[in-house]
Amino acid sequence: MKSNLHMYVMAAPLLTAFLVNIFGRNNRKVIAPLVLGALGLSSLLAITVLKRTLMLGDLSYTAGAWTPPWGIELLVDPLSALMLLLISAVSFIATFAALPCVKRDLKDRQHIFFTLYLILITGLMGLVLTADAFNLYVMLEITSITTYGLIAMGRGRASLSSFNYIIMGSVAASFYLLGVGYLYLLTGTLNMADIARYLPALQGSAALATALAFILIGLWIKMAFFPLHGWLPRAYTDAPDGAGVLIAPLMTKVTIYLMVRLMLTFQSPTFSLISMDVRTLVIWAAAIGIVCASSLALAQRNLKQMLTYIIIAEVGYMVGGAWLANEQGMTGTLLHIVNDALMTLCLFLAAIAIAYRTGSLHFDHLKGLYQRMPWTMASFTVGAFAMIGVPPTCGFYSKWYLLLGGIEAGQWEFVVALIFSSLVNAVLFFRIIELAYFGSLQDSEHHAHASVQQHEAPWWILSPLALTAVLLIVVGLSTGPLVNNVIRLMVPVGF
Amino acid sequence: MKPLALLATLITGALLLYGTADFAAWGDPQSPPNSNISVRYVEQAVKETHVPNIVTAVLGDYRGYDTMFELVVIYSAGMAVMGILRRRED
Amino acid sequence: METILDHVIAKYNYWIYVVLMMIGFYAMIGKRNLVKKLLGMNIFQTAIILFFISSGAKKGGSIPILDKYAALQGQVDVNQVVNPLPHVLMLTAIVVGVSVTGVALAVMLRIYRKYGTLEEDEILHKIENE
Amino acid sequence: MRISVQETRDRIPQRDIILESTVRLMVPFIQLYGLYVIVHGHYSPGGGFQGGVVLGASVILFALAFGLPASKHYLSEGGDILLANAGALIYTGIATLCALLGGMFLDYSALAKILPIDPISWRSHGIFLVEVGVGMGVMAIMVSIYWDMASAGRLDEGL
Repeated sequence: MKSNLHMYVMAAPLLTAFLVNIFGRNNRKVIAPLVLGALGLSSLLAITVLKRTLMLGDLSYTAGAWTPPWGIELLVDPLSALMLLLISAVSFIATFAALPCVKRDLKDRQHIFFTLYLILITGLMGLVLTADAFNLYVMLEITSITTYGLIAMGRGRASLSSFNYIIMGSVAASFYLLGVGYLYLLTGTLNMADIARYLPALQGSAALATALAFILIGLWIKMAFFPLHGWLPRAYTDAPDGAGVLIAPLMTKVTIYLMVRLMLTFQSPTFSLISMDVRTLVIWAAAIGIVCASSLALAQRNLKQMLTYIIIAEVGYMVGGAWLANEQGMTGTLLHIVNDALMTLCLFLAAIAIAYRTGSLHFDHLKGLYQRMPWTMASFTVGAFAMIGVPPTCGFYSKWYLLLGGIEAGQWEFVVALIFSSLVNAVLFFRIIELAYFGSLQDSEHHAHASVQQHEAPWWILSPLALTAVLLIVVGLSTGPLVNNVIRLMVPVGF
Repeated sequence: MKPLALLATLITGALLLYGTADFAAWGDPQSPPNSNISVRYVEQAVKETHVPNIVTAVLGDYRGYDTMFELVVIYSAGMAVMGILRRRED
Repeated sequence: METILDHVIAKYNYWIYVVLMMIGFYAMIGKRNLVKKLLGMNIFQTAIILFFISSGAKKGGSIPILDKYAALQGQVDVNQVVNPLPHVLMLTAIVVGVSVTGVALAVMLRIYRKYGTLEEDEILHKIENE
Repeated sequence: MRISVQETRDRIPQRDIILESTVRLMVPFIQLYGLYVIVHGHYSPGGGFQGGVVLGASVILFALAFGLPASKHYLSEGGDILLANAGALIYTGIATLCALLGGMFLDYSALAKILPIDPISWRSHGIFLVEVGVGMGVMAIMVSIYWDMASAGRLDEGL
């Protein structure tokens, strides 16, 4: 009898989304317990699913009891169980900060916001579990439409940046659908494992190259891989705070997971998806992307915008690491997906806490923050150290694997880009820490915001922020067991 | 910006046309899509679900998970439109 | 030269859909007016739907609704029935297309209410000197 | 140049008796046809989505002819949202129920534990129940999107 646990992890937020819409419409007080209860429950279930998968091994589950190529197959293996836990945990933590921000921003549309919020989380979980190429397209569309809605609910410029995101998102989804269509015309099946069986026979054909090219381009646009990243900075900056704290850490990381999942599924001894020259080309693109995104981050004067460019640089890390096609690189990428989600969550929570109190994230409003908001800035510093890659925090370990992978594969431009980006991150964050610490309180007195009574962020935002900062260090120190019994299983030996 | 967009379009179009080389001819009953998993749908669907309309059988049961999330897609589009436009503030 | 002509004649439908896709794709990324971008998106999605549906076509095939009792006895000739799978997939793609168009129209309505124009460069100009 | 709301308001023609009487005649038959399309999804082309859109179109036609406030009197805003949530909950509820009853997610034959008829006909009925849920959801969403678009979110005066 196959366990339905992972389906309950997904069903909890989905059903609650509809309940929040029904009951949250007239009394707001019911929204917080419903959302937190659902996400808490799905986080606990996700932990048991991960434990179960590590003990009993992979679980090939089909929705509707049909054998895979005919029914839709859902694959629960250590990597997808880990991602399931990551999504439910990050969204559970982010919800604490989202609740006060949404109460402040969207007074009478909170129930609509949280309906879209929960459906987005369900879509992400569905993306992580599915092993069917067309179902993956449907899940991509769910996460996209809910993200368009959440971003467009923001004020001012949000609608224009949301429109640009809609156009780029539709191009990405259509390219992915085209790629799946080409694969369907060549193989006749939609199940990813089943498609992989037909690929060796089609080794040199033009249509196969086109199909994989379009699938990859579609995913690259969706994850904002450097040349195709135009939509991300405006979209994540203008999103309402409550939405930004969930979208920023998860959306790009899950799309990278999808690319890795496709690469691992289509990879077989006879059919190597990554031919030599394509691999070097992609790693060069990743290296250039990292360098450009980091230097663009230097030019930003707004904290949130700077973070979005750092996200684009991190995407370059993971894509480059995955395409190194050696064990170290892939381990580094998978570990970096988890670490980067936590790091981005910590930094975005800090940005929201600052915005909640000072109203603006522009650099000259950050002066003397250490006196006014000591705990927030302490957590921000931990997040900054993680992003730079300072040892006790998790950022160091994944970057270390990526560096080892780059050296082992002999891709020196990738190694140089990684080091350059770490240095630029150091400059970026120390500039802010120096501004916030040494910028004395006096010269920020005569600023317009001096009248606002400055004190620590509300505990609703501070507790998740502090928890995430501690989590960064805990995950960093537990890299050994995390890699050995979860990630190591996923990376094929003869990669 | 326009010539760049035109160039991108032509390259994408050329890549797509180059890819159509290996497809089966139009309407060929033995082409991979027509002779792979859909053979079972045509032959077994009515036996296994008692629904003469195979498209509804595949839609509702074999790939019911897709249709469930399809309904969630149209639902979240309706909620997104509601969230974007219904603003009491301005 | 001769093989390319055969190849085109045998699969002229895919060539037409690719041309249609590229018209939509160019409108999406080339045009400056927001409504034209949206129309381009719809053309692109419709062309993909046609692409999938024509992949399931069979010469002389009838609609995939069988007579229940004949099917229960098992006398079903697969080559007479059109492949139902692309139709199912495209029902989903149509619904997704409608949903994205709906959300894009709502966003455009807000942009028009706020900036009074739907030309992208005018909007950016208005945002600069806001 | 922002088009003032008042300008658009006075361009809407006043009530028209011919239009209203024909629409009052047509709407019930359109809804009957919509129900037919949903119910006959098994035997003829159609099903939840197509039927739901036809039902939604009937309410939109009513709103176009009699004005948005009248259509909100016919189908209230709260009722519409409830209908949308009910449709979605029916589908996801049945899917989760199948998992709770010991079968797989969305495996209708697991429902045989409630009403012991043979699993294959449970699949046929399961598909029908799900189509009804989809029809309700799609109808409500079509109407809600029309209301929002026509009145730019204020739901006071439609096209």
